[in-house]
Order: sequence, then structure tokens, then C-alpha cells
Amino acid sequence: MISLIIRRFFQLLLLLLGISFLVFMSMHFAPGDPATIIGGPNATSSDLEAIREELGLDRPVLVQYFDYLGGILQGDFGYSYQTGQAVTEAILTRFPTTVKLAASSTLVAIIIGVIAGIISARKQNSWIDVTSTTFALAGVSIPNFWLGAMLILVFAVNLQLLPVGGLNAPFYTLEGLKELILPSITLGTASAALIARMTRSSMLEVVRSDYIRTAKAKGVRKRPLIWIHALKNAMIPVVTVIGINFGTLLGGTIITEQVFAINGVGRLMIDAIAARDFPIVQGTVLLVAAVFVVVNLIVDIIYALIDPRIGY
Amino acid sequence: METQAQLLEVKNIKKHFPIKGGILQRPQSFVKAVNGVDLTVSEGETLGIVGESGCGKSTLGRLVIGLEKLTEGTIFFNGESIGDLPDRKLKKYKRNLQMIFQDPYASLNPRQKIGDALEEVFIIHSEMDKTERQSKVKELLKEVGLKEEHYDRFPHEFSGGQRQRVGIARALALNPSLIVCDEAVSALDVSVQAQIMKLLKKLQEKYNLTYLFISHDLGVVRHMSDRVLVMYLGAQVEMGDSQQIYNNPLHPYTKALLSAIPRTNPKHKSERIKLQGDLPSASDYPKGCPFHTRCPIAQAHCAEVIPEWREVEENHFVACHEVQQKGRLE
Amino acid sequence: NSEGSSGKSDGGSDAPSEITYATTSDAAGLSPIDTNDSVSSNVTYQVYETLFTQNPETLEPEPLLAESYETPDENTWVIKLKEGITFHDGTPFNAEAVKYTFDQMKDPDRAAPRASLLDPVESIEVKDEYTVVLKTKEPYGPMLAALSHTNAAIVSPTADKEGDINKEPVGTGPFVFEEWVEGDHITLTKNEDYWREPAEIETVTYKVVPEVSTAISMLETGEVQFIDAIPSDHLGRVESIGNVEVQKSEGTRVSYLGFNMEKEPFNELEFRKAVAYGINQEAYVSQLNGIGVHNESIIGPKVFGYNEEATSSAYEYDPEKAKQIIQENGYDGQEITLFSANRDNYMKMAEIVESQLTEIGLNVSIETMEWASFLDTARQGDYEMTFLGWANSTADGSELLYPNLHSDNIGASNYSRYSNSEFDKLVEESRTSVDQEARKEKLHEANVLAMKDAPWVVMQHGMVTLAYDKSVEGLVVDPTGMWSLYPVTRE
Amino acid sequence: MSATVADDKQKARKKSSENRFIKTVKSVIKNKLAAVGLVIIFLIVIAAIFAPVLSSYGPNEQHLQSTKLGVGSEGHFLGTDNYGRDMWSRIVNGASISLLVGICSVGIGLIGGIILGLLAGYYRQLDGIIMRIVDLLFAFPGILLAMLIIAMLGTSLINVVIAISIWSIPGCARIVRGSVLSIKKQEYILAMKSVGASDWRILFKHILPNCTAPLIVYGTMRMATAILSTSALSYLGLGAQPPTPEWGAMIAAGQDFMWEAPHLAIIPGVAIMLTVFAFNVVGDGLRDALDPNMDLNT
Amino acid sequence: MSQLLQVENLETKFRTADGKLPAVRNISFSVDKEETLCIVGESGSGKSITSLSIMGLLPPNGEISSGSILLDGDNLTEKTEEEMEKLRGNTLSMIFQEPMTALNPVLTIGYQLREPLIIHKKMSKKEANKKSIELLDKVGIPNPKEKMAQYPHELSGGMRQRVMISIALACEPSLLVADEPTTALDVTIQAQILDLMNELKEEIGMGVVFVTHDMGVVAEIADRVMVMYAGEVVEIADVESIFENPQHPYTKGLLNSVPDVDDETQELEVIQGSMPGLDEEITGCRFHPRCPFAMETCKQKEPPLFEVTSDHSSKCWLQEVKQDGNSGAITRS
Ligand SMILES: Nc1ncnc2c1ncn2[C@@H]1O[C@H](COP(=O)(O)OP(=O)(O)OP(=O)(O)O)[C@@H](O)[C@H]1O
Ligand SMILES: Nc1ncnc2c1ncn2[C@@H]1O[C@H](COP(=O)(O)OP(=O)(O)OP(=O)(O)O)[C@@H](O)[C@H]1O
Ligand SMILES: [Mg+2]
Ligand SMILES: [Mg+2]
Repeated sequence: MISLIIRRFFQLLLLLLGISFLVFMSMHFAPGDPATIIGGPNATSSDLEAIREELGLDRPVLVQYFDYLGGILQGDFGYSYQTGQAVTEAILTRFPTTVKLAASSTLVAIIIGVIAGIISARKQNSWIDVTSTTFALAGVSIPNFWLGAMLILVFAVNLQLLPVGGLNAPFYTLEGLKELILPSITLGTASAALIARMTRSSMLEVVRSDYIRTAKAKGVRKRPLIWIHALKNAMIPVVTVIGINFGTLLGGTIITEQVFAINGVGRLMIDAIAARDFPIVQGTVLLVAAVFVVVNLIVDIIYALIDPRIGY
Repeated sequence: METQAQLLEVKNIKKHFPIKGGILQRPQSFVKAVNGVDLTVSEGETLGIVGESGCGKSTLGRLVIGLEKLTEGTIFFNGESIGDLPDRKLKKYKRNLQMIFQDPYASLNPRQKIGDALEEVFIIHSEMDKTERQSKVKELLKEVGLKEEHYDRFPHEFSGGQRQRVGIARALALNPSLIVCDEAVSALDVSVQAQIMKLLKKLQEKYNLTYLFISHDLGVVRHMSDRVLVMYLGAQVEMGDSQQIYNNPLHPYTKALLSAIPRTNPKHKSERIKLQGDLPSASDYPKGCPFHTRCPIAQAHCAEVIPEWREVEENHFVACHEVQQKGRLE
Repeated sequence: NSEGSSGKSDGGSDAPSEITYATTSDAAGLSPIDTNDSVSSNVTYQVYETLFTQNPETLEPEPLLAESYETPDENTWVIKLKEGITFHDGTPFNAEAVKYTFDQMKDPDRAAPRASLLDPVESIEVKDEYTVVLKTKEPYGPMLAALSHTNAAIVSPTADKEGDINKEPVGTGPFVFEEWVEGDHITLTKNEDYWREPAEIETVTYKVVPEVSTAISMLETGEVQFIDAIPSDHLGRVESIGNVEVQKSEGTRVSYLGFNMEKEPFNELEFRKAVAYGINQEAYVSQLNGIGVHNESIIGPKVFGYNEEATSSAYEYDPEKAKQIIQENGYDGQEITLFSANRDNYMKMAEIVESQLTEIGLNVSIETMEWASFLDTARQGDYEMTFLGWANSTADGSELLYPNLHSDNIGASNYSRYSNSEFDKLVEESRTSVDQEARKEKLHEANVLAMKDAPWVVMQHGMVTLAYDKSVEGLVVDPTGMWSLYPVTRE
Repeated sequence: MSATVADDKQKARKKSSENRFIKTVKSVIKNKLAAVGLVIIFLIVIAAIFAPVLSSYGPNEQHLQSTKLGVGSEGHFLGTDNYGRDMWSRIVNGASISLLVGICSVGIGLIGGIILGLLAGYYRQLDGIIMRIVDLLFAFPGILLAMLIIAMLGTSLINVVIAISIWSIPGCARIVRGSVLSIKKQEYILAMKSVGASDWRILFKHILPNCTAPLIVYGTMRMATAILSTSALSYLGLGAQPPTPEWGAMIAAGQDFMWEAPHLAIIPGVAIMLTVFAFNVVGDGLRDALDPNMDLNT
Repeated sequence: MSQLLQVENLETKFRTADGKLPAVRNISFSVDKEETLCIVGESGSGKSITSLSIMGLLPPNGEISSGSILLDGDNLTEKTEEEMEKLRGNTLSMIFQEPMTALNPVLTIGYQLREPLIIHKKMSKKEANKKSIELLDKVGIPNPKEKMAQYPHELSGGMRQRVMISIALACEPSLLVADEPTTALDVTIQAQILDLMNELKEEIGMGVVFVTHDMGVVAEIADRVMVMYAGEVVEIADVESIFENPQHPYTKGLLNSVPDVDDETQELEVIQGSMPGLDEEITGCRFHPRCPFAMETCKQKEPPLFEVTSDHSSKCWLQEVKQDGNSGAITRS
């Protein structure tokens, strides 16, 4: 296990190196110049030159890149071109919010998805299965931003049950929980649908397996058969899907944060891309990639916990 | 024994598969799948290879036809060392070495028609045109007891026995001189098994084929083989004529193996030699004689010294300290 | 329970003294010297003050921090300052502070984005504690407009030297900076020691709500009290909300279709005329839900230098004429690409113009780009026709014509790369005269000239909008889109 | 007598083997949901092909006098959008674009994924490197990737397709690799090796056809995601160029009118939903049909 | 000996794409206490389906369409699922062929072993644990305590099959159904398992239905033997009679196609052709297309089960010929 973690850590470093290079180069060679954004539409050429010089953008790209890497080694991820805020600070103040959002929607997705999946697997081809499949597919095919706006319209504006936006109160307060509900549903729906479908098919497969027949031959009742003998096995592929899907989920936070006026990393990232705020873009992308890797490491660990055949 | 060149000569071959682990995924230990096997096979002969599951029979077969790279040792085919051959020549040699596989359900591409599967062999190895190839394939199908109209069928439309016939046809297509039959009949029902064994014998006679006949079923091996090699944990433990092995087994493992076979005579329940425990896993290979952990007559030195491969009577080889001594005493 | 009810009645009698505003993006910074965007201005406007300010209705400059001014000669501006004002940090407001601020603006090392406002100013001198003298190289007509600009607000020298006013602003205004959670909100509180009557509002929150429809939902549920710059597509919804008042008035912003004057056939007057005749601004404006004014003059009605007569020089919508010109000059089927930033308002223009130009026989397609790439590409002149706008935040015609159409600025803010020496001369004269009537005349002439040359086809002049909760009173948006919270009360 | 019976049987068998495709389709249809899905896809394809005939207005024809007409208005039975363009015409004309976006991006993604997956699964030396690249793609947030690509190459439908296809490469590569790892251990692959088949032949003729089942399922599901992704990108202003009647862009644009004219977002939304639904259930059906255990499930 | 299990005219059908097809056709047999009945036959002959029918564990598309299964006089076919649950693992137990897949990979050996004890014997976890360790010890597993906490993949195939056996025997069932429990094992391990089963059978005094296709195993373990072919019982007899005096041509063919280790000169006899599929309609005797002795009647009429002796019957028209002609053993042509 420890060796797995260490190995993953080195892989992570390599991955981050690769990603930072990729992002750095693509940002620099993409059209759009941070100086034009800062200078605004009526800046003169010499104004722009001055800004570029100040930001150090006039040096060769590779020099800039290695400078950047050098900074990272000293824990310096640079400063925002726009606000001058330290990248680490800008990210760290927003990261908890995004984690809160991602975690709660993953939770929502898992709970809804697994339960729906099991129910529809147990009642295969019944109306309940068809309904749940239909809902799952609808869940997959509703655009995030649309769902978010609809939920706001119904639950916040018309019914006035929940706040429209923001995610500021601590999650353990009533206020905080209320704030979390709509964004979590918005973000979690698609994953819930995916998990439900995965659980269903995995469950159907497991139910056909020899060891389930063995359990039946022992006289195990329906309930423990499903929840003990089948579920743990069925969860193995589902856990993988959850891990992989987490990447998509992180992408989804961008839109959810936008719709619900949540001050998170996703929004920081797209704003930074739009403003060509390279240091922030770099920082957020690296963070997202790292989170993805860590989540997948956790998935692997859970995997090993569920499935004793996998030993690290 | 004549010193005339053997068709196949295998000298002290080994195959060790690495088990990776640790942070850097470096090999931590090795599965000694085949651990020093010597054998010779002359033309037209069948050498049976028996042993329990995981003892390295299949690996040995694959090494012989070049599907796996040797870790150590040499293989001579028609007196030439295969390992030294340049790739182009090797391909020509490989045509002479074919294999029939165990699982008739897994050994055919489920998405390819039987006819196409057989034709493909000629596409790879010859310049024949389509009609020539097709007639060749139809010939082959007849040879193995199938019908021309089976040409257009998919594997799932065949029974196990029929599939195995297709497998045999594929192996025959290139006129090989040696065929490795890896558990070729093990997955079949007795009645079909008998059909296939008959077919194999018929073909051997007709084309003077040489077989390496791998099976864990001692009855089948006895029925098919002229000589038999018994393997245990990747090592050779005993080799000799069928007669010698079955009527006068020397190695305690061979004896135990033979005694464990249920006989089809309900009245005459045989006395079994009980072996303790299971096969040790191939990765924690025992020191000394590989069999000593389960051997009923093991002595202290068996755990230390690897027994030599000895010819105790003509053409009868054994690797056992105890047998050797007895042989000398007698 | 009686306690609770009394508390309630308390809340009822006391008008809430907080106000929350939703902004679609966060401020870039809070220093007037170092920022240039309207979001930042919305904040700095409440914290800092300028020497002069424009009357929200007439747009005439009036003294604010200044007491009075005189111009002994064309190149000298003597400004007397109000006395007894202090910055929020206790620093006294005086001539030194003005000089410090303006010197910082002009310092190339500081690279102030709006340094151009004070470009013509050669030196700033402190005559006495409360008198500054500005000297210019040449007469500078729009001086008072420039000094009224939010980016010319006076900052506390101590705060700027010792801290970062871009993060923690210190001015003389009616509101004091409280906190800024970047990306989320900015809070200001009432300045108790304000030199005038303190404001009524105790706390102001600028909340970042990137999605307009979310902001409107918040307005509806009372999570925010006001929003501004409502996109036309959302106006209908805002107007339908019961507790919300909508304010609309004509603004200074102009939006136009610009030609790249360095490319064929866009450099041909006939072609530009055809396009101008082919565009139906009326139809375009009609679908903006009233948030737009159809007037084809480049200098808009709310901008200094506007003269109603100019409208007669426009190439009014006349599709037949357009087709005729196209036939005559063989522009038939000419492939053109409309280049647009992917912002809603520009895309809308692009879609409608595309459809209209297709009708007069051109072969039109649209290319959109996100803002940063767009700006870069447009600046390099790598386009044929594009849509842009100018906010006219000084509401002075010279500040429109000079940066956008003067040949000095080709390669920078003159995106159309329009170059006409006669026009250039007129604009320069409008800038260097301090006689406001003469300036007006020059601007009118330049305006008409440019309209005839048609490097731009004006699409609309903007309206400024504000939507606020009915409990908010005294909130007024001026034509440049600025609003002050000082006079605001809640009931 | 028995001989003729046997002959008949053989004929019947032959027939059935020739119609494997039809058989698969049949078993897909047996699943009622999947049958519905097939019908929907069929209708969408028809709409895509006959779009010009099916609508009396051009998809980009503006009528600024009659904007935002509701569903069921005279002459515009799905109403008009904010430029007075006929919604029906836009939906029908958008069908081919959305389908094309789906098919192209999934197609390109599959090709890339298949190549990477085959190489990684088959050659152990390449596995490490390729899978790290795949990890990199996985860890790179999809929307960001799309934004970067579009920022670099410019906004256009083709670039959207490229972005989305890159997005589906890693998933596909993993699936293929997984299948290859299990298929390459099958005896028929060994058998092909022992008759001397080249790697190329084994990879493309024997391994690839046997990974198709999970790929078809992945592809159909991915198709849905691809169409949706265009809408997410359009929402962020990076989708199809206006006035292209691409469905995703239509929802994103219609979003602004959700209060006044909800049909502007709902109609393309429903169109996407139906398409996604159809592809998903057909994918499900195909998976069941291609499942070797199928006979046990009927 | 008293009758433990009595199966009468059992027919089991499957719903398939080609309609409802019988996999087990009207078979009858019985098992006494302390008796081992071996069911032999080639793959697909319906052995597993017969045993699953007894257990009430048919796949979802299978059903018992007629007949009765009496266990101690109780008709199992009329029982509800809940009633069957109470029987399974308790008075009625089963061991499966694949020790690799029949144990749940994610649960410990201990858990899986305790389960039937807790369910049926209402033991506490502690009691069940103690009993489980005893059971493991009894089936010859070294260090049973340690093994309780291990997972199936940590054990070898032979060990797993022992665990399976101890699970099946945990509640001391009166009937044990074993579906090819040794087929996947090596001969040396198989020998151990067979010995173990014999021992335990005697100890518990249960009846055993033992499914296999290995004639050697039959000879080793059976008291009586039932030969199945294409869903039918073709011959049923005590073990000696089957090996020494087989009556049905199929049984003989089967015996003659087994290569004998002790007979080097043996010529294998081959039954031509292969087993018909479920969907193949064959009039008359289902074996006749492969039967070397097939007569006209065989093609027309289905033979009844002729009694050879009181303990030996064969489903073949040759019996009629023999009984009519009073001739001795059938000689081969
Ligand atoms: N590619 C491989 N990598 C690692 N280990 C292998 C590989 N192939 C075989 N082995 C190991 O080598 C040993 C011998 O395997 P082999 O397949 O030759 O045995 P076998 O005698 O044919 O067994 P069986 O009767 O089950 O077919 C086994 O322990 C097996 O796990
Ligand atoms: N779920 C099912 N649906 C349809 N047919 C089935 C099903 N299960 C089994 N069968 C068929 O029933 C017949 C009898 O199968 P059974 O499993 O009893 O054979 P068996 O004698 O146990 O064979 P083996 O020795 O291979 O285990 C076979 O032809 C098989 O194909
Ligand atoms: Mg093998
Ligand atoms: Mg079976």
C-alpha cells in the first residue's frame, strides 16, 4: 500500500510536469495576450510593451517556463497578472468551496445512483426499472447549466425554499446545507445517472455468478444476498467509474459555480483563461490534475478494501 | 539408442516469468515455469507429457514451437539450433512446428468463419490465389472429418469436437513435422475425446507426424504416447517408454500420480499413495528436490540437494536421490 | 414571544441600511490609478473622489474636491481645492495629494492603464496647501472631463506608499473599504467622518454573480438589491418582477460595425456605403426591448460634441440603393467574414447584420472568438469587418474620436485603421482648444466627415439601465453608466 | 428421411449465419426501449436528410417582427426564436449538425483511442508510456482542454469536434486496452501466432473485431456526451459559430429567454434528450445483444 | 434403507429464443439414506439441471414444468421460495463444480462458513465460529483458525473445494447434491476429496447425489449409478452392474471410450456423432442416430425404461428383444 502511494506520488510529479509544460506552451502559443487584456482596448503599443516587460512576458518561452518551474521548487507558484494575488493564496481560498461542492455532489450521486441501480437491477425490466432507466438517461442528457437555472427558478425563486446562489456558510450549519442542495443536485445528476446504470449492469452480472448461487444454496435470504453477497462485488466496477467520472465532475464544477455564483476553483480557472492570467491557469490546472490523481488513488485504495484479491 | 539426428532435441531449457512488485515495478522474484528440461523426440514418435496443473507443461510446449522466448537452454530442430536462426529462416522452421490448443471454444476467433480462419494460414504463408486456397481448405476439412459446407460457418455453430477438428486442420495446413497437442482432448467429452484421439492417430500414421502430447490425464497419455515425460513444478521427474512409466514407475511422484487415478473397476479399489498438501506455488520454489515437500519417502538431503537426471535403465530417466540408490543396490 | 415580535417591529420601523449589488465579474483592483475597467470603477467611485464630477443629467463638469478653477492662459489650469477634507486613513487631502496622484498616473514605471487621460498635462505644481497648477504643452480642451473621470480620482499618498491601495483602497469618498474576498464579494461601510453629510447606507456589498439570470433571480428573492447593465434579452423578465423598479436612460456608449480600412474591398468607400445602406439599425434596435437608441451619428446625443444635424449625413437604410451599388461595383456575392467577440451583444449584432447583408447580395459568414483572442486579432488588423463599442466614459467627443479614429492610434485603439489627415486635424483642434463652443464645432465637423467616410457604421447608442428593489431610493445611473451610492436610502 | 431433415437444418443454419447482422438488430428490437431508440434515431436521420424539404423557412431566415412566437403559432408550429427564426426549421436543420458532431467526434476519438489502446494492450513496452499519456488526458479537465484548443485554433465547429474527440480518447483507449489484455491471452491469438501471423494482422484482424462490443456501447454513450458537450461549450461561448442551428448552441442561446420564452431552450433540450436517450438505449440493447450470454437472458 | 429423495417424472424446461425447450425429460429416480447416487453423462445431458431442479435453483428462464421431487415425503416443487430458503443449506445442500468461482471473493472464509450456521442453526457468531473451525479441521485444512480470516483467493483449488464441502455439510444435511465437485481438480487432489466425501457421508449418514462425467470417479464413489443422455435417464443400476453388465448401448459406448491407464493395448471404441441440442426433435429413441444397434423400432417409438433386474433398468428396445427372446447378454455385431 505504502509502495503504491509512493509510486503514485512519483507518477503524479511526472504527470504534473507534463501537464504544466503542455499548459504553459499552449497558453503561450494561443492567440490572446495578457497585456491586451490588462491594457484594455485603448492601450497603445508602448503601453502593452511596458506591461509585457513588467510581467516578464518578453523573455523566451522556455526561459519563462524554467523560471516558473524553478519558482515551483521553492513553493512559489507565481502571482496573478490581473490582481497580483499570489496564486497559492488565490487557489487556497477557493479550494475548500470547490471541494465541498464536488464532495457533496459525489455523495448525492453515489447515494442516488447506487440505490436506483440496485432497485432497477432487482426488478429487471419491470416498470420501476424502465422508469429509473428513463430518469437516468434524462439525467445524463440535461445540460448542467439548464438544470441549474431550472432548479433556481423552481426552488429558490418560486418556492423560496433555498437560496439562489453562493456557498459561504459552513456545511454543517442549516444555512450551509441549504446552500449546498441545489448546486449538488445540479452537479451530481449526471454522475448519479451514470452510476445508476453502471450499478444496474454490474449487479445483473454479479447476480448471475456462481458464488451467488452458492449463497442461495446455503439458504441466504434475499436481503443479505443483495446487500452483502452481491453489492460488494458489484461495487468494484462502479468504484472505478466514480473515480474516472470525478474528472468530468471537476469540469462540471466550472459551470455549476458559474450558475450558482459560487466562488470556486472552476470559476477562477475559466476567468483566468479568459483573461490569459497564465499563472492562475497553471496553478488551477495543476491542482485539478493533482486532485484527480489523488481521487483515483483513493479509488484504488477503496478498491483494495472492497476486493481482497487486489493487494498492493 | 541410435545417434541418428533427432527431430527435436531440447537441452536444459528454462523459462522464468518475472513477478513484478515494489515501487519501481522491478521483478521481485520468478515463477520457474520450466526449470531445466532435457528431451529428445524422433520423427513419427509421440512423447506424452504429464503432470499436475501449473507444472509447466503448456509453457514447455510453447517454448518448443517458439511462442515464448527461452530464459536459458537450447532447442535443436532437425539438428539446427532454433535460437540462432535469423528471423526469416525461423519463420520457415516455425511452419514445421504447430500446435493444437486445449480449449476448443477459445482457440477460434468467434468472429471469423471457419473457412476464412483456415484460409488465413495460406494467405500468410503462400502465394496461392483464392480458388486454390479454398480448395485446399475444403480438402483439409474433409481430412479432419468435417464437411465442405462447414466452410461458411462460425465457430459458435459447432460442437466442441468439431471445433477441435478445425483446430487440427489449422495445425495440419502447413504440413508440419511436429505438432504440440496441448491438452487437445481434455475439454472434450469421453465419447468425442475418443473420436479425436483416433483422428490424431490416423493423421500421425498418414503423414508420419511427430507429437508432443500434453495432458494431465494419464489414461489419455498412455493411450497416445510411445514415451512419457512426467513433470513436477517445472522440472522433469521421470521419462521413459510408456511401458516403463506405467508398469514400473520409479519416481515416488509418478507412483502417487498413478495410484490416484480412479479406476473403472468398482470392486477393485486401489491402494492410494497419499500425498500431503498441495502443489507449492510456483513462485516459492522449494530448495533441493522440488518434490520433497510432499514426498512420502523424502530424506533430509532431499531438501538440500537437487537430484540428478539419471538414466536408471535403458531410456528410463529419473530425478530422485532415493531411486538412484535403490537402482545401485539392485 | 413578545420579545420576538418587538424585535420584528423594530426591524420594520428601522429601514434596512445595507445594500447589495450583483456584478457579473470581480473587480480587477481597487486603485483608480491601476485599473481601467468599469467593475472596478463602480467600487472606486464610492471610495475615492475626483476633483470635478459630471452632473448626472447635463454631464457638465462641476467641482467636487475642487473648490474652483481658473485658466489664466490656455496652457495653465489653477485649481483651488476644498479645505478640511481627510482621507479615510487620516491623511489630509491637499495639493500634495493631488500632485502625488497625478504624478503616479503619469509615471511610466507605474504603467497606469489610463495614463492617457493626463497625457497632455506636462507638469503638476503645488502652489500652496490647497492650490494646484496643471500645465499643458498644448491647450487641452477636455481637461475638466478628464479630471472628472473616475480613474483620475485622488488617492491617499500615505496609503499608496505604505500599502497596496489596489487591495485596500483609501480615498476621501462617502464609503470606506471594509473587505474584499476575491471572486466573491467586496464590502464597503459608511464613512462617518465624510466631509459632507455621511451617507444613509451603512454597508454596501458587491457580490460577484457571473450569471445574469442568477443575478436577476437574486434580485427577485431579495438576495441583492440592485443590478445594472441589464442585457436586453433579460429585460422582459426583470420588468415583470413585482418588487423591482427599472431605470432606463440614454447613455454615452456607442456600438458600431467597423471596417478594416487596410483591406480590399473594405477600403473602398462604395463598398462601405453599400454595407451602410444595407444595414437596418432600426430593426436591430427594435429587438433590444428599448435598451438602445437608433442614431447613426458617431458622436452620440449624450456626448459632448453632438449636433443633431449630423444625422442627416448618415447612409440611412436603403436596401435598393445598397443592391444597386453592389451591382454597379461588382461586389455581388463578395465573401465577407464578420468578426465578432463571443459576447452576447456583439454576437447579436453579427447575427442580424449577417442576415441583412445576405439579403443585399453579399456572401456573409460569422467568425467569433473569445475576448482575449479577439482583442489580439483585432489589434493586429487580422479581420475584415468587426463589431465593437466605446463607452465614452468621459462623455467627451474628443475622447471618442481621438483614440478610435485618429491615425496616431493605428495599431492600438484605432482598430479600423482609419486614416484621414483632414479628420485628424479637426480632432486635434477639438482637443487643443479650450473654447468649448469652438470645440463643439470642430467635433461636429469631424463627426460628419467620418460618417461620410464610413469607417464605422453605427449600430446603436446605448441605454444605461438599473434595476433595483423598490425599497431603494435615490439611486440614479448617469449616461456613462456610473452610479453613486451616496444619495441612496432604503425604506 | 433423416438426411433431408439434417439438410433442412443446415440450410436454416446457413441462413441464420448469413444474417447475423439482422439477428443482432432483431435482438435489439426485442428490447422494447431499444426499439423505441432505434425508431427515434431513424426519425432523426430522416430529419437530417430531408431537412430542407421538411421546413418552409430557412434555418437562418430572420423575421425581426415576429420574434419569440410561442409553440403552436400560425406558420411556426414550434414557434420562433429571438430573431424570429423558425424553431422547427432550426431543429430539423440542426439534426444533421448535431449528429455529425456526435459521429465525427466519437469517430475521431475512437480511432485515436483504438490505436493507443491496441498498442498499449499488445506491446508491453509501450503500455507504460501510452497509459501515462492517457492518464494525462484524463487528468486534464475536459472543458479546459476544449477551451485551450479553441483558444489556440479558433472558435469553429470543427475545432469543437476536435476538442471533444480528444476528450473521448482516454476512455476509449482504456476500454480497448482492457479488452486487448484479455483477448490477447485467448488461445486463438496464440493459434494465429503459431501459424506465423504478423502482429499487424493479429491486432487488426483478430483482436480489434473482438473488442467491438464494448466499443459500440462506449461509442453510443459517448455520442450523447459529445452532443451535450457542444452545448456546454456553447454556454461558455465556445461552441458552434452563429447562426449555425446546432442544438447545443441553441439551448445555450435560449437559456437567456427561459422566463419569457422557455421553448427556445426546451425544444432543443428535448431534441438532445431524445437523441441521447435513443443512443443510450440502443447502446444498452446492443450490449445485451452482443453479450455472449444473451441466449440465457431471453 | 429408507427412501430419502424420490424424483418422479421430472421435466424441466427453458424458455429460449426458440420457445420452451425441455432440458430434463421425464426422469424418475430415488436416493436412500446413506446412499450415493452418481449421475453420469456427457456434457449437456442435463445432469446439472437435474441437480439444480432438486435444489430449486434453476436459472431465471428455467422451470420445473411437471413432476414431483419428494424429500422425506415433502414435495419440494410445491414449496414457496421462503420455505425452500429454510431447507437449503440445512437439510439440503449443494457443492458446485468450480471451486474458483463458487466462493464469494470478497468475503472471508469464516464469514461464508458461519453463515449457514447462523441462518439455520440460529447460532451466535461465537458459537458459529467455533463450529466452523471444527468443520475446517474435519475436512483436513491445516491451521483452520488462520484460514477463517482469509479470502478464497488465498487458498488453492483443493483447499477451496474443502471449504465448499465444509460449508455444505455445516448443518449436517440429509441430502447432499454435488455437481462435479472434483472435475476441476488434479488427480491427486481429487483422490483426497473423494476419500473425504466418502468418510463424511458415512459419518453424517446423508444421501448423496453425485454428478460427474468421469467413469473412474463413479466406480470410486457410487452405490448406484444413473446414466443420462440428452435429458433422459437411459440406464440406472447399482455400480457393479453398470461396470460389469451394462445394458444400454450408450453406457457401453461410454465405458469403452474411456482410455484405461492399466491397459496399454486397449482399442478405444468410438460413439459416432455428438449429442443432440435441446432444440433437436428426434422421434423414437433419442440415442438412435448414434446407436450401432439401432433398429426400425428405435426410430419410431420411444423406448420405456425396461427393468433388467429389480435394481437395474435400461431405456432401450434391445431389452424387449432380450426379454422376448430370453437371450443372455447382448453380443456385439
Ligand atoms: N505469461 C506468464 N507470466 C507469468 N507466469 C506464467 C505465465 N505463463 C505461465 N505462467 C506460470 O507458469 C506456471 C506453469 O504454467 P503452465 O501453463 O505451463 O502450466 P500447465 O502445466 O500447462 O498447467 P495447466 O494444466 O493448468 O494448463 C504456472 O504457475 C503459471 O502460473
Ligand atoms: N439457462 C439456460 N437456458 C437455456 N438452456 C440451458 C440453460 N442452462 C442449461 N441449458 C441447457 O440445458 C442442457 C442441460 O444442461 P446441463 O447444465 O444440465 O448439462 P450437464 O449435463 O450438467 O453438462 P456439463 O457436464 O457440461 O455440466 C444443455 O443443453 C444446456 O445447453
Ligand atoms: Mg496448460
Ligand atoms: Mg453441469
